[in-house]
Amino acid sequence: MSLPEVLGRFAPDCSSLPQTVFNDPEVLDAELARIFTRSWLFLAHESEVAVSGDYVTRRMGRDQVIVSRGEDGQIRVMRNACTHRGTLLCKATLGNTSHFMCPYHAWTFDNTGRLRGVPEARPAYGTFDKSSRDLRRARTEVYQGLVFATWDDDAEPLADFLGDFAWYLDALVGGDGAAWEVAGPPQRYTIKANWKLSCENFGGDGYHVPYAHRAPIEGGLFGTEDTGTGGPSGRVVWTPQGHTARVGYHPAGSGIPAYHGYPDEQRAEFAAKAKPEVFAVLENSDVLHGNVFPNLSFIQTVITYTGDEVEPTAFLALRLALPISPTETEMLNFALVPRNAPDAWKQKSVLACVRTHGAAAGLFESDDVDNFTAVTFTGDGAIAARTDLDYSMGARLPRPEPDDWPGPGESVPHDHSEYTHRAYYTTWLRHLREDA
Amino acid sequence: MSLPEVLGRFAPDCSSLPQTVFNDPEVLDAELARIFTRSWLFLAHESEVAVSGDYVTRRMGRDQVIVSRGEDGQIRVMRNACTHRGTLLCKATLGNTSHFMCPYHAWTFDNTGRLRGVPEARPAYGTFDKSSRDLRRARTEVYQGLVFATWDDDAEPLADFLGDFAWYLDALVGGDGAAWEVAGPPQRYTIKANWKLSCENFGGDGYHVPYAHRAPIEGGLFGTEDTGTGGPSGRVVWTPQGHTARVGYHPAGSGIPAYHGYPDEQRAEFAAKAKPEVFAVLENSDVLHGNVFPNLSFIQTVITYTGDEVEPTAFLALRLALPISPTETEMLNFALVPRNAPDAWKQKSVLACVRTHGAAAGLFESDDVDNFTAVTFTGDGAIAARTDLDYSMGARLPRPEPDDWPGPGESVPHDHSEYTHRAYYTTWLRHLREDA
Amino acid sequence: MSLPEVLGRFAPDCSSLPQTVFNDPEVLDAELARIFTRSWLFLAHESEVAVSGDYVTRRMGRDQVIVSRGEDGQIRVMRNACTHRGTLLCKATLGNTSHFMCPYHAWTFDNTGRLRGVPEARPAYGTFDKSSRDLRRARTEVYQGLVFATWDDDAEPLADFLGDFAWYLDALVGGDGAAWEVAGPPQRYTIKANWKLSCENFGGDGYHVPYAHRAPIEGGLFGTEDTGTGGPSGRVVWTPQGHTARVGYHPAGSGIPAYHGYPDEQRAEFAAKAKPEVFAVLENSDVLHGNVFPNLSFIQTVITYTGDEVEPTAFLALRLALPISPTETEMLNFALVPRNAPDAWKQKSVLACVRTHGAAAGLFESDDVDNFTAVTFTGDGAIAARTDLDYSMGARLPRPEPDDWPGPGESVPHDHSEYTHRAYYTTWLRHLREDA
Amino acid sequence: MSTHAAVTEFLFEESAALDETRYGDWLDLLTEDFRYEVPQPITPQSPDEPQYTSRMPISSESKGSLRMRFDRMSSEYAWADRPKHFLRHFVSNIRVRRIGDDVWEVRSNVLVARSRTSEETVLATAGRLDVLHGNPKDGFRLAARTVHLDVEVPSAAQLAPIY
Amino acid sequence: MSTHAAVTEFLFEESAALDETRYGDWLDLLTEDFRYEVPQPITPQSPDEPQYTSRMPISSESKGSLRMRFDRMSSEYAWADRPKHFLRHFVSNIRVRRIGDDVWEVRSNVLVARSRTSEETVLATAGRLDVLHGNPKDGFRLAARTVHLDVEVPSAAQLAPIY
Amino acid sequence: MSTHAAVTEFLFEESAALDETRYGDWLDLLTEDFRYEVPQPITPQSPDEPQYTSRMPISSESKGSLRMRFDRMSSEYAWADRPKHFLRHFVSNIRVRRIGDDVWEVRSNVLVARSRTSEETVLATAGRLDVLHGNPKDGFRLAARTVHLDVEVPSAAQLAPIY
Ligand code: FES
Ligand code: FES
Ligand code: FES
Ligand SMILES: [Fe+3]
Ligand SMILES: [Fe+3]
Ligand SMILES: [Fe+3]
Repeated sequence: MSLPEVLGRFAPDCSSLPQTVFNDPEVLDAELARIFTRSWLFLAHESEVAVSGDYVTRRMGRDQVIVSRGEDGQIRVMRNACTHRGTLLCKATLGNTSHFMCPYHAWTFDNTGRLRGVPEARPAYGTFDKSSRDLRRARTEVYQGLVFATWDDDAEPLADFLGDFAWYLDALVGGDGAAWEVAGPPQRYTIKANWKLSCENFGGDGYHVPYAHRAPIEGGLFGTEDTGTGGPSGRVVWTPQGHTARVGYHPAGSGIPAYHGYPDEQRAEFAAKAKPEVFAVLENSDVLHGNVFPNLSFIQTVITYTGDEVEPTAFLALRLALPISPTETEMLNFALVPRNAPDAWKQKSVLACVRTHGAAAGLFESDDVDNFTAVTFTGDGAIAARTDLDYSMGARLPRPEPDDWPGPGESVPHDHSEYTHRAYYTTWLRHLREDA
Repeated sequence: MSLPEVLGRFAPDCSSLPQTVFNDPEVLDAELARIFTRSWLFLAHESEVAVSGDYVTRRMGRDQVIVSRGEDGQIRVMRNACTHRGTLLCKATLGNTSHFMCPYHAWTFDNTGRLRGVPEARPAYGTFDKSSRDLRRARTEVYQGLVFATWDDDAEPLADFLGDFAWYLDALVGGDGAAWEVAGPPQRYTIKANWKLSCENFGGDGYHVPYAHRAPIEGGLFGTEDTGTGGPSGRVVWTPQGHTARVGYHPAGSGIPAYHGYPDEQRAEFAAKAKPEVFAVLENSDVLHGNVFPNLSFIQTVITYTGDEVEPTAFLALRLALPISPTETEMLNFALVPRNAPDAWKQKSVLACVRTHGAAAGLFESDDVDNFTAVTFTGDGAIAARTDLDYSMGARLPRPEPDDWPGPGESVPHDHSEYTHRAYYTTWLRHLREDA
Repeated sequence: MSLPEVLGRFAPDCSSLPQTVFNDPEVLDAELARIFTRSWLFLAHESEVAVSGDYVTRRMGRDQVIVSRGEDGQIRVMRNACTHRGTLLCKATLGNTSHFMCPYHAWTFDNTGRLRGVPEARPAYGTFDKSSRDLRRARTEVYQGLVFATWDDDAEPLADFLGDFAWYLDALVGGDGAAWEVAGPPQRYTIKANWKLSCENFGGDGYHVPYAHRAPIEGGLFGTEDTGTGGPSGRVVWTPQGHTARVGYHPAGSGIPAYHGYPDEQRAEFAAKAKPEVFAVLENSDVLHGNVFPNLSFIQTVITYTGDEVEPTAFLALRLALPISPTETEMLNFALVPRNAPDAWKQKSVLACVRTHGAAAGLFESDDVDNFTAVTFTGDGAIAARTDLDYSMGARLPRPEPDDWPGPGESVPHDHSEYTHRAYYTTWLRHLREDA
Repeated sequence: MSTHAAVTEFLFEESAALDETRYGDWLDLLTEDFRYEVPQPITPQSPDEPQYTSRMPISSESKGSLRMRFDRMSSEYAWADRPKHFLRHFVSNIRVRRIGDDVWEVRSNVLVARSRTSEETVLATAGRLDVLHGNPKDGFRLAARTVHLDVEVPSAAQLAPIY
Repeated sequence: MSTHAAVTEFLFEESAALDETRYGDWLDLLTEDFRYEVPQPITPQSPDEPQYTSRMPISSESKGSLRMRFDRMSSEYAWADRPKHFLRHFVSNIRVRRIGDDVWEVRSNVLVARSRTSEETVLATAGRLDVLHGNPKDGFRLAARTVHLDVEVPSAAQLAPIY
Repeated sequence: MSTHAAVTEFLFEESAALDETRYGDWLDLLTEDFRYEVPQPITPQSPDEPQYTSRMPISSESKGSLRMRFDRMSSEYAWADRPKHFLRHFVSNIRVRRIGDDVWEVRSNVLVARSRTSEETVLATAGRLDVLHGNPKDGFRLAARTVHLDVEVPSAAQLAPIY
């Protein structure tokens, strides 16, 4: 099937879409060319490059880049490839340096990407315009500690790209991105699944929680007290840029405060900084998770029990899904902790994250990965290539009337629905239909 | 080379064909789309799903399916993929169940493929037409215990697809498919060879036997008595549907009865059921093997010696060749034994099969696989891509006059010839030339 | 990007070229079809098939071939694939045989590629024109002991293909190719890099030596005496056929004789055979390396110290780069030694070669392979696919006036430049632009 | 029996309990305060810096959390662990050092082979640093295990087993 | 020498005989009624059901059938076995249990590496359940071997060796 | 301690020195005239001809050349060896034979796992033929090692380690 045929199979409202978007190499090529070179992409947390000279090596799509903090304190993202003949400049995962020297002919770039040294420049090249050979830089902006970059010089500013969704990122970090730091370098691992399957799931999909995660829930991961009426009571949110989120709720009046599971001092700090609407939204919530288009997922929730003490502990995790091939994805898991929380608490939060939502989290996450893999697996085949999947949940019901829920963007209290999936693919489709 | 160019290289009578049909990914894509979605494909032996609820998981081409016997006793074949968002439903190789529950959102299908349970169907979806989301079923028919299915609702009935070749399947099972059962779940293994190379070989190719298998034959696998004049005395058979077979013969008057190597009681049962022409065809035969287009091969022969006692023992094996890539194939080996034969005999038959024609049969089969691999191996290259192979054996000789051999279909007593190869590829070419 | 778009990105003088030539599968397909089926390709050294019946199995591009010396003493190159149905004929790396028997149906070819035996030819085929089924042979010619072949019957003679570059091959072997032999069967190994990266480097690239190889040079590999003014003093050479070379020089008057590092007797022999201009060119040289278009590289140099005694020892190595995929290459390393040199010296020469320029040469070669891999690695990505690399070194400087350096071909004393790279890709581009 | 032989026997039995999914038997081989940690492998700039960080480890488990995980596996809804996979440990290069009274530091290299349904076998290798309590006469208990994976970006299949 | 050490030595020598294609030596290490079986791996629905079935095994060999196979290899027409391939066994996690007078049940884990001509090395892993007759003083004979492959759909290259 | 046990311990410590990049420690385990050779694997026509040739070996090193190589690694410009890679040896099937006074021929099978930065782990297998000098009481020194790779066309990653 050609790419136009694939795109032509989408239902207008994305309530149905061809399974082959998870398997077709031509689709991935188009995604890399039309999304990953134009969208703002998440790269790193500011705290990973805390001081001048700090750097981490990452990918944007499949392009190798360096995220580096220059002597001027500014964070930049640049291709990790020498502008002479393309050699990978930096092979380390992370480090601190003022300069990167190419191992082939020793061209040397400073950590802002500027070409500083060309051995024998004059005799070898004659007049040599060094500035024409700076590392290719991606436009870089930081929001609430999250470092984004785009290759597209004509892209809208990051603030516009995030739009109303910025409010939810604010909510995530208690209004103060600078208060957070990564617990450590991110976990990295590969899964045999298309990259979008994790993103669409993180952006909503409350429907899978009671079924896919039935075993650990019954095991007491979220506690054993029955907090009430039962039934899905969350809310899904989306914006025109394709950003999606879900807030899960305990029954009204459960008395669970916003930022439950964080140390009390921390909650007080958040209260001082965050807007009242944020508190209204987060009160009685048990989870906030979502996906910044295209591939940055996040989750903040409270884990009560993982086999040791019963003690509600919050964690905040970021999840980056980097395509390797249509059927293989590299995942990066970042745990964020409040910089000023006690070390012992930080460790507990990391433990809660690692045991339930980490790379090797046998207690929860493994069932999700198993599903992403199982969808990708069935996509191989001639009949599979002509099969459409069903993303219609909620599409045939009347859209709930607007209510006074204070979060921005579009949202409905239809927790178990596929509104967010459709919003995600509507944006995806818009990008894919743009010419290369 | 484009697909039309590849097809254009075939000699009109298929006496020469481009080697690239064994290596070109575009050719495999076309095969999957034009053959594997339209032909009747072998799936399983009826005895593998003997009672209601029994199932095995298999592939049709590269599509995942479940072969299941419903509570109504009927065998059905259906996609092993949830109709919601595509998750693999059943990961086991075999089992018995009334329902398949999807691990992602717990949609539940009964073993006829009917969607029975959708959690929260009403609140989540509103009016939900469950029947529109039954598992995609393939048309299924059984012939002599062999379960076939096709994705093409407009396909001719299985009987028409088999045509005259049904007679040879009857002969294979002594006229009574129900008398047979699989010895156990099939052997499965992969070979680095194109899937057609095994099929074309099984459908005839008596020419390779004395040379490729010289070592085991000299070792006494088929006995050590010289049964006569020597020289090839078999017969090759084909039908317009591309089905092909070969009957090998001892010299006339060798006094070898039909179904030699089976227990006497068994032979008596066959005699009671099978047509006299079958006996005329099988008398003095030492082997009956063939291939049901596109990819079900079979062989029935007698092994005399594999290192233990000298004792002629028959076996009947089915061989399914499932493409993984142009150059890799999954093989399934089934051993069929008469249900009522003594257990000790069954074991000997399995032993004869496993040691000579099994996945790890160092005594015979390994030389075939080695050749299939070696052909595929030389197909990689720019000169290889422009090379034609020679399938002309017998094509330049006058076709022998029809004789009174009682088997149906077209056949010639030109044992060492490539009539069957040409018949196979003539059908193959007809399918490949049909539009997608 | 389509192939014409890729080719369209080249600067007219090849001073800039798209990085994707190292990663694009379509580019490799075109290379195989347009270069590797038309150019003269190096196969083996004459001494590998020293006597009648000797053979080695090799590849031309990705096509399997046998290089064999017939009973008539002539060396021939032929496809290693049966002309019946394509089976690989010979699986050994090397050996001696008069005939190759196909394992499938026992067709037998003599070591000139002539089909000699077809079992049952008459009854199976009728009139059978054996000569129409000889192995496909490639035109074969030998120059100075180097065996070349081409699939193109219309190709110019080898002498014309080598042109002025033959002079440098003469220089390499002291004017007498017959005086040399391979030390043993070549080393073989694979690298995760495009095949051209090794070739372009060997054909010049003096610029990388002091930087990529700084550690071993500082370790004393080439000795520790300072031989003078420093600064690059080599010369790069190229011919219109895309052949390229570099001669590195000690400062004038260093008193280093031609063929330094060979036994004195050997140098005397060379002096008797080689032209005076060769001596003029090689005097005071420390290295002669280059690349015969497309993929035969060579190097002759002197190693002073590898951890044992300090003792200048010369070696001559050939390096063949065989594409496996755009990003993987098989390398063959041949060490040539003067046939009549003392065994002890031969071993020292091999040691010098193996430790510095061998498959596992941790002291020198590993840094080159690391760079070739690192260039290929950064080529994966959507931005990478639109990136051009800089091969302009020397292109913006006035070309030095012709001088009296006696070597033929075009050459400039601009040691650290990319003249040779541009010459290589200019020829490459001419071939790629020819129709398939 | 020498300590080395006894420790070797203990480690082989311990691996067999995992490979044969005898999780109860396996838990019985652990001390109550058992700690299992898989630090995150990284490639630092300088060879003098460590290749592993525990700030955000790949795994950090206690006897309690492992028991919870095993309990889960007996559930019909343990999707990722059902159906059963093929698992096998290859333990070699065992080096034993006494670090206290009846306390032993045991280093070993482990290769783990895992396959699920019709998937190819996935191999993974790691170094293990164990602390054992006990002695050849009374038997041993595993008090701690740290696993140094030999790969920076493992596959999910390589992360699934306990090493 | 302890029984464990003697059994270990026996198994290493036995593997070496296979790796070095000393088939006569290898056959001499077997009892006359030696049985070699590789059951078919399957993935059953329930974790309580067995992962292997012997109804139609992958291999079922006797000393006689193996001798026939080795004899064949000495033929010039043993196409699949010529030219020689590279083969190496890695035997580890050896566990010995006495099950009768001079009769031992020996479990081991085995990784087999195989390569032919210019092919990449193919690795395969399995558990082995051996029955040995004998004792350290008189030596051992291998009376039975069952091989549990760690993969449901092995490649032909993985099936070629004797484990 | 038996000779076999002592040799085993020696080989495990020796591997650990390589895996942990303690090159000085490793060199101390070698005799002054130590020879390390990796012959070129080939596939000869006949099974009676050798599968390895030393005429142009893959590697041929002395203690001096290895010291030079290790010295180089401490340079900032040892591009191929920086940053540090992950490396692990799995030594098994150790067979010891006395061939002289305090001289031992030791055969072992070795699997080496190597990974660099974000690359997948590359495995390689080989047989080793070592000559050891010494005895359990005074300790051993490695006097020679020959490595028989199990693959004719290894990858560069498989050739990088010392086996
Ligand atoms: S490629 Fe970087 S300096 Fe030449
Ligand atoms: S994918 Fe099967 S229930 Fe949702
Ligand atoms: S393929 Fe070679 S003889 Fe038939
Ligand atoms: Fe989930
Ligand atoms: Fe056959
Ligand atoms: Fe170099």
